Amino acid sequence: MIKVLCFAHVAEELSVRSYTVPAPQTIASLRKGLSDRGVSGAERLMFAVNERYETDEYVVEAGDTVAVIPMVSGG
Amino acid sequence: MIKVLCFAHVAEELSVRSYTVPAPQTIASLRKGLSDRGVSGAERLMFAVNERYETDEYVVEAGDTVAVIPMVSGG
Amino acid sequence: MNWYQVNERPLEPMALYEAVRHRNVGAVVLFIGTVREMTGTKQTELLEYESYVPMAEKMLEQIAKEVDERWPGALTAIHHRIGRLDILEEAVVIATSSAHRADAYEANRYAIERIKEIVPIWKREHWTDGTKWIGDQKEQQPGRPEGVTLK
Amino acid sequence: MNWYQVNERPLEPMALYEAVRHRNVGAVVLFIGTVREMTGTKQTELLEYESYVPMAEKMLEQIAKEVDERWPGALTAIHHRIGRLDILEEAVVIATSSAHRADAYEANRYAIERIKEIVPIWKREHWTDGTKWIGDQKEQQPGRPEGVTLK
Repeated sequence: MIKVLCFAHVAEELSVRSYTVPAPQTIASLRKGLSDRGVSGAERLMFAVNERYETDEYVVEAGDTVAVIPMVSGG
Repeated sequence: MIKVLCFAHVAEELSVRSYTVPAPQTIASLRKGLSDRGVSGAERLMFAVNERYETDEYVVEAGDTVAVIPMVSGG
Repeated sequence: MNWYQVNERPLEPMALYEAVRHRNVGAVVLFIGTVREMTGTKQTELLEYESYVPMAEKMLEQIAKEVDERWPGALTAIHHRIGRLDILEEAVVIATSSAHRADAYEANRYAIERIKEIVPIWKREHWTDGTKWIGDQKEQQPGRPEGVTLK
Repeated sequence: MNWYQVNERPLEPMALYEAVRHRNVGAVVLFIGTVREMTGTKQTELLEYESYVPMAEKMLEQIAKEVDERWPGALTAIHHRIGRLDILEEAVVIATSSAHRADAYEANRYAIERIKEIVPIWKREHWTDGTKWIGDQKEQQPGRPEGVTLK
């Protein structure tokens, strides 16, 4: 399984802070899953695998933790 | 009389912190006086009259205080 | 003191200042971001920050490494606060130091811009007339953090 | 607290920080210039600063006015220390604040550059192999302070 962490507006729209999905999956497929579940602006979300940014073609394996990262707004 | 204040290398070269000269005088004439007394780099000195920068043509009157201002190096 | 820290504790700008000072530093620049009340006619009541903390702290450290590559020898310490912040409270402190002032200023500016690109921290504005999660105004390539080195 | 001050007392960066903060400030930048030991292979033992104090304080206030003209609403407080300073001691603190960070950074940088042009303060380096009054390296028009408005 892959653990997916949600933050900010994504966590609010899904009403969850984390969920799990079967492995392996590409980030593109995780993105599509979020879009299908109604997350707004899914095409602009960033993704980190084990705390490192990765792009759509990256294959997430079992045991990995994926963070869904909306546009950041620190500072 | 005009009171002339000296700082940094000018004070050291003249061995005085201040001196007086007759009024009126232009700043150009004060500059020449400093040059004649052996102050180095007199052509690059700046001058303030009553705490305000003035240029060579300015006429200093009796009772004014002139500061001789070498290139500044604060900060 | 941790040089790269994201948590709920009030920030202490002087602790970061002391961290980046040493005998061959001639210039220290501190940036302190505080919660502002008015933005145009909109009135902020408080800000709420959320973060993916372990990754955010790693990214702060990465920014310091990027600074050192661009301005060799420059030191960078960054603390970001999260949770609920009132008007006037400090949200972020960035301290940079260098032998010469130009590097310390440029490094500091670079650090805040990078925070707004790659550090997983989100701000929710609580205005008098509602709340909203804020996305940074920077133009970004969709789905990809600006300037991030991907393997 | 005086916002523009030149004297022999140790500097307190946080006092200037507190001075320029208020509810509609979002960004404060502090510049702290400290005494550095090594410059290339030259070793500094201490610095000695001298000033024409009343005029220097007026010029600091003038710089703050120039800042406000260029970055409306930005606040500037500046303290410069004089006398003998050891390695690591603070010689100057500049605090600038503004609603947005770009103004606070630019205003601060402007202030330090103007200090090096128009404020009557002189630095004498005491190296391990001698002493020298330092003239700023900036190119200046002979006998005229750069950018000073003359009537």
